[in-house]
Amino acid sequence: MDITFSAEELAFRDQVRAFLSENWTDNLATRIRGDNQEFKAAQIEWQNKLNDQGWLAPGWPVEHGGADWSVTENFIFETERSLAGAPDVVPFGLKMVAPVIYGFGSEEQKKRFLPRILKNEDWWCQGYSEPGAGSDLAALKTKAELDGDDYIVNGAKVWTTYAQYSDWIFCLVRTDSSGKRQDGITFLLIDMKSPGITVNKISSIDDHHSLNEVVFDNVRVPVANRIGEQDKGWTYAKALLAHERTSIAAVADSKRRLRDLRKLLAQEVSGGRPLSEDTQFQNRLSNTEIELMALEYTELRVLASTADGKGPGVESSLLKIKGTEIQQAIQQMYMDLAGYYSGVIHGEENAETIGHAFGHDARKAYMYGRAATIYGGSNEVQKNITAKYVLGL
Amino acid sequence: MDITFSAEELAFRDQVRAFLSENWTDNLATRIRGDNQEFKAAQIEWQNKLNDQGWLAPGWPVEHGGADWSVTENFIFETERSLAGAPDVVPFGLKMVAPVIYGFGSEEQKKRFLPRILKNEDWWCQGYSEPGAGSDLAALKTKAELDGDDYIVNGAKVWTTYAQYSDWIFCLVRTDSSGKRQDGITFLLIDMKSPGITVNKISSIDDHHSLNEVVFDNVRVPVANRIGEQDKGWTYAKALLAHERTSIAAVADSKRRLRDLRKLLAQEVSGGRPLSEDTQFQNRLSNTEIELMALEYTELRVLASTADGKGPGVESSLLKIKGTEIQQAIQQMYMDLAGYYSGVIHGEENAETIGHAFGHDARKAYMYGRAATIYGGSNEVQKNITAKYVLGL
Amino acid sequence: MNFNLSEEQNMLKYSVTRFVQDQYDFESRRANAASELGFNPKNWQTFADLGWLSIPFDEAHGGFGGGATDVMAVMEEMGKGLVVEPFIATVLMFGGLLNKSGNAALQEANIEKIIDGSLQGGFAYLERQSRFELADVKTQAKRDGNEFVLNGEKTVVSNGAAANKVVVSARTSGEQCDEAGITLFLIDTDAPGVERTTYRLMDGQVVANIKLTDVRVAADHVLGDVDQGYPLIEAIVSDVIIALGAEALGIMQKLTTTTIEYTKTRQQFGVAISSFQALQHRMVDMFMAGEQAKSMLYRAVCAAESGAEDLAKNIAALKVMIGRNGKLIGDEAIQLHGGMGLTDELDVGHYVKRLMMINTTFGDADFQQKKFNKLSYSD
Amino acid sequence: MNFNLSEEQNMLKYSVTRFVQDQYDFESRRANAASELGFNPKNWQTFADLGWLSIPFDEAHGGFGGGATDVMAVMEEMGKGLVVEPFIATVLMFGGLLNKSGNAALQEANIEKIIDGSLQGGFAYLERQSRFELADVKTQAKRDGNEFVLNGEKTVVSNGAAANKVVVSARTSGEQCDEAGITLFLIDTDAPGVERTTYRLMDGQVVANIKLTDVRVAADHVLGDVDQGYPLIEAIVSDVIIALGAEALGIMQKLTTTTIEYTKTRQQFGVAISSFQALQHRMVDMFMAGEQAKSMLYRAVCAAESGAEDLAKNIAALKVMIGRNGKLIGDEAIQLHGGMGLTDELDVGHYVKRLMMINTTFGDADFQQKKFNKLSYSD
Repeated sequence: MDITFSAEELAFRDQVRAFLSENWTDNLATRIRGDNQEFKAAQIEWQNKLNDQGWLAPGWPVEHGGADWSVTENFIFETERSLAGAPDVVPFGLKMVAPVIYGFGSEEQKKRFLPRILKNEDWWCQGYSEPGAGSDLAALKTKAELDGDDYIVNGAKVWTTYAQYSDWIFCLVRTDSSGKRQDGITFLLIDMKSPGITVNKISSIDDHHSLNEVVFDNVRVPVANRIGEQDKGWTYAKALLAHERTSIAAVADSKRRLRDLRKLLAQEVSGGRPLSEDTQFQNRLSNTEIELMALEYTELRVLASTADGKGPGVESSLLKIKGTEIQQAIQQMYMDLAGYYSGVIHGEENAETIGHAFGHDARKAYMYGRAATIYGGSNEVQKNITAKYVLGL
Repeated sequence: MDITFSAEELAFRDQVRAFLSENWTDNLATRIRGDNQEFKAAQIEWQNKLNDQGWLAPGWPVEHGGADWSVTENFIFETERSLAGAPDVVPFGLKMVAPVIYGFGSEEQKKRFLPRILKNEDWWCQGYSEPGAGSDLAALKTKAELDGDDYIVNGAKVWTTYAQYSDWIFCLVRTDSSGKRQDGITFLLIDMKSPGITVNKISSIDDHHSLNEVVFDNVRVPVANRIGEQDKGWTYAKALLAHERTSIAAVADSKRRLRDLRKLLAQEVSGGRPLSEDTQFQNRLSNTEIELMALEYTELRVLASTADGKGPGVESSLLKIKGTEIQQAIQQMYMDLAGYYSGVIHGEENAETIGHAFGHDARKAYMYGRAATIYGGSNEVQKNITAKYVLGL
Repeated sequence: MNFNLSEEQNMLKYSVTRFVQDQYDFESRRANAASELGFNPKNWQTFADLGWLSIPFDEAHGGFGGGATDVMAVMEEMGKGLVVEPFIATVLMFGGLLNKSGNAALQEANIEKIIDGSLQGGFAYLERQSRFELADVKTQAKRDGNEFVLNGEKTVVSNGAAANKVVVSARTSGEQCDEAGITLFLIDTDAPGVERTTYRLMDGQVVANIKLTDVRVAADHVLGDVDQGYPLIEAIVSDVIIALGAEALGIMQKLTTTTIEYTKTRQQFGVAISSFQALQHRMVDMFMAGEQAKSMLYRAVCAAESGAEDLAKNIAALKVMIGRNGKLIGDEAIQLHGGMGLTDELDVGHYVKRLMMINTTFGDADFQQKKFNKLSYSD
Repeated sequence: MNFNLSEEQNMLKYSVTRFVQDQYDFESRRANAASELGFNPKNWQTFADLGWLSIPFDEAHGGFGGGATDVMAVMEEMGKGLVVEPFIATVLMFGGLLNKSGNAALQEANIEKIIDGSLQGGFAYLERQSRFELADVKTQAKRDGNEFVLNGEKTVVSNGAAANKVVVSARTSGEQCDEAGITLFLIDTDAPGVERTTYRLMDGQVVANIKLTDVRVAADHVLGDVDQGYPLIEAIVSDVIIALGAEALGIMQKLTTTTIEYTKTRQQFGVAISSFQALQHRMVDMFMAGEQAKSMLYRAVCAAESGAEDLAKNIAALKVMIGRNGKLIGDEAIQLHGGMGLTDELDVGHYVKRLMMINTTFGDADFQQKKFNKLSYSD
């Protein structure tokens, strides 16, 4: 049992901290958290800084631009980044399609796509879910039919985050319906500028535009844009799911939010006394903090197991369930702290005129956060997975 | 909307209170809560007092000794009885087999059994559950085969409360296995002194002897002791289940226990301060009290619906689930209030020498109370029933 | 003992049900909420025509003379329809305060106009710092001859954009959080020195912050007695919590029904998700939470109608229960709807948002539980 | 970064596993618990022979020099076996106090005997009124020349029936609940003026109340400094909470496994109840509760091994988590076993009872959460 950092690891941590304090500026933070227009430019600016440092895609193979970090170094980086309040990279290109491309793509695909992802020249989005399919990914119906050197794609994908910004979409499409549902699925890379693609905005309860429906109407996709073999797409896609679950847990991010919440608790007042003296709030805070302290070590256990070459394993479901429950508990406290102001929508007014610093933000965070227990395989599906594969039920 | 009592109802309440204050003595209370030997004699003494007053079997038809109470009068009696800490009657004869006898039995059976039940001359127990069957009552396997004027009964019943005290047992037995599981079940009244019956004590986690296994080895039961028709027993038995669920809720009893708990809270001390000042305990107490305040009205709603002739309906499952959850929450607080002493077993010592007034009782109540969410159809089965019959799922 | 409505109450309830069915489909509701005032003035006139605006007022003032049961009957149906028109702000809060104020001249001058739909009102009791403490009042009212001069700011005033008049709580004596020394004033929102900033809440309401700069109010525009406004506030809050409880109940029932129906149609892994036992048990939990809230509402209504001694305890318990059970039901409704529950297009999110705002109004579940504890365990 | 045990620690752990497998089936355990002292002295000698009794002691005293990790490795397996022998009372509490006392003469005289199995000990820190407050001490110790004279009563002393010697906390100065002014004394249980009343707890322990009437203790039998006993108590409580955490983890794992296995064999409505999704999800909750407790235990062990600044906070968090998660797992284990879970015959109820007693030891989850809050939010 040893979780102390070595001298080298401590030096690395200092390096990360120095980088963050220099590069993660208030200006960037404001713009990234701002409205939709500002967001993309600011996010790219931030990701370019990471790339300049060689830290944009640390998990990639070194020959493609990866950093060859140990599990511990990766943990240190993610922790420091989160505690500094800096956002994760937009994962669809860097963390989701890239591993599929360098893992299963052709040499030509690697050369064509990976450098543009690394330079933030291409933005990607993910075409997995379909209307009516939800967590049951394999039920997908979007069809691709071979026509010469092209596939003709028809169907629709839904809940597609950032489709409105994206240059490319990676899609699971059905090329054969005769066998098991997991068979006959093909993994395609599709240019979003292809004729026949329509992006429809989905308005969501947080009043923020991140979700979309992407409709394919006789869209031609060159066979050259297919990953690996036809009908074998499920194999390539599946590898990503465990990773997604682990990253949705967002342990370090929750630590920062809990720290911020504690500060607010000391500032908000009821009957002339700070709410930090309120025993009910203290208990709610510590209920969550204690779960999070444990989950931090659950994550470390998963990382240690990965470092031992055993892989993240099925415990990633536990991380996802508990991690998202903690996120939502924090968002709920954030709301409750705002009291009457938790319903406020700024509109043309702002925090100053309305009279409360964070009610508007609390509401947005809360509403956006409802998705966490639903996407990436709903928490109910995670429990089914755990029951079956971990408990043998 | 009107829940105020009429002048007649208020007068009745005063009469009940007067009866209780005169007849429910400390001496009786001590003996009934005491060890197994004392219990039966004291319980009979108490039930005889009720019978002298005409209140032992208020729900029976008047011609058999019932009291013809309105739903409200019944509610008043049960509430006052519980608040006074007086026990319910032992239900197996008075509330369970009697309604079957006067509802479906022959005139001869009515004359033979009902008066002896009313005079507390016969104690009954219930033979429904079987080893391996649990909440799935219809899975019963105890067999009865006709042989002349007798059935020959073979099999075993389990979780039989007070079998060790009982003169008679009412049993569901299988007389036909060819059709649906609910068919082919017959309702028999069996003399516990019949040759071939063995009662085996089941030691339980509360160290109290209430549960037994009753084994039938070629037990002869006269056909005259069959209720109604052969193979139709399920119909007679089913009518009792909703009643059982409603009475397990024990709302008024929980009110009294919560009141007692509050007194103890003011007496127990931590760091020199009474625990009634402890906000965590206050919150736990009010969480339960608020649920109970609501459940009291849920029960009234069910009673009002019964009075309207609509019957208790499927809400009885809700009453059973919430009522038993509240009971267990109260038992848990009782334990936690006792702290270190919650594990104490008196043995040869007593509260005075051991140094704590109620640790021993808290433990027994807690352990005994674990059964409430399991028997009478487990709470899981109640949820299945509600999902199917109330929500249409 | 019965929990039945009278024939008259049933008719009243049914008139709301029919209005919601006929004139309040979800798209109309969306348009009403999105309009400038946050509601549709035409609907308001319909409310007047149907007699709803007269419910709590004495027959002497042309009212219906209704009690807690009548309010419950109406509000439960409004909850089901997610009605945004300011029935609570104008009729129950503003009108209710007038009704209880004992100020005959003000009643004479205003109640009739509330009933005919021509007067919109509000109650300005919050301030930036006050959180849920109704007695935390910094706004000052200084006596000057036959007038009072008011200075301060009230925030998040319900119906603040539309209100022609509001009742304002201000301090005439005592320290910032004292219950004594609070006085209620009736002011015109277009009086000199009154400045409104309006904004929206997530449930569709348009509210206002109201800045008061040397606003002069005649002494006969005091509701109740000077320095004695707090008991009046408490009394009206008690009434309104019953109304909010009934509205919340309507919403909870609607969310539960909607969720059950959705799971029956929604297919995953080849079957309707309503067939999954884990989800069934959670829907049973939703159902039980709603039934318990209904029982608590009935309890509070009976206590209010009979003037029970422990009314305050029942009111606090009701507010705790609609807060907690509302959260359980809202969370499950969104979760069991999956991605669809996150869309603005579906009504589920809107019902949940209203439930959340009901929870914060007059103190959330935690706050009200503290109140309950104080009433119950401080002897 | 790794969470692996060393080879030596693995061997230690395995030796306990094997002992439990070979010599500690449930019927033996039942007999051990039911015996006069509440454990089997023969097993104690086995523990000595296997070297377990030497684990926490310095090598200078013939000990193994083990740390928190070693204790964890042993206690987790003892938890799985529901071992009743007083390893915590004699070795970790009594021995641990000696170890930390700095009193070389007492160490010399006693530690060797603990290690060879000939000395049983206990720690008498509770009193009738003290509940979970370790500083609530009324027992008086008055100096009289080279001796102290003790009067008072200590209650629920673990291993109280078997202990040859106990460490007693008594007040040498200060008020009843002051942390300062508490002194620790080593006394013989057969010393004049010592009177024991023994009784059983539901987990099988035989404990004692110890009445002290003018008991004379030599001044060189003080552990640590006069008036300064409290920090020593806190230090040992911290160590023991880790041991209790590991024991609880072993029990939680055992209960979860047992429940899963039972549901696979138990048929209802024609199928194994393990196939019911609602029960599956609840077993996943049990599993997750156990895994989180394991992570918190690892966290506390790492903090203890590295002497982390926030050790106290980790210890409080661990105690909260084993209390709460233990309750969840215990409740579900009984419920999912149905009627069988209520029988004394099955081991389930016995594991649950031990978990409950672990929860109360040194303050239950609620109490420890208050401690956590104070450490975390009082700045």
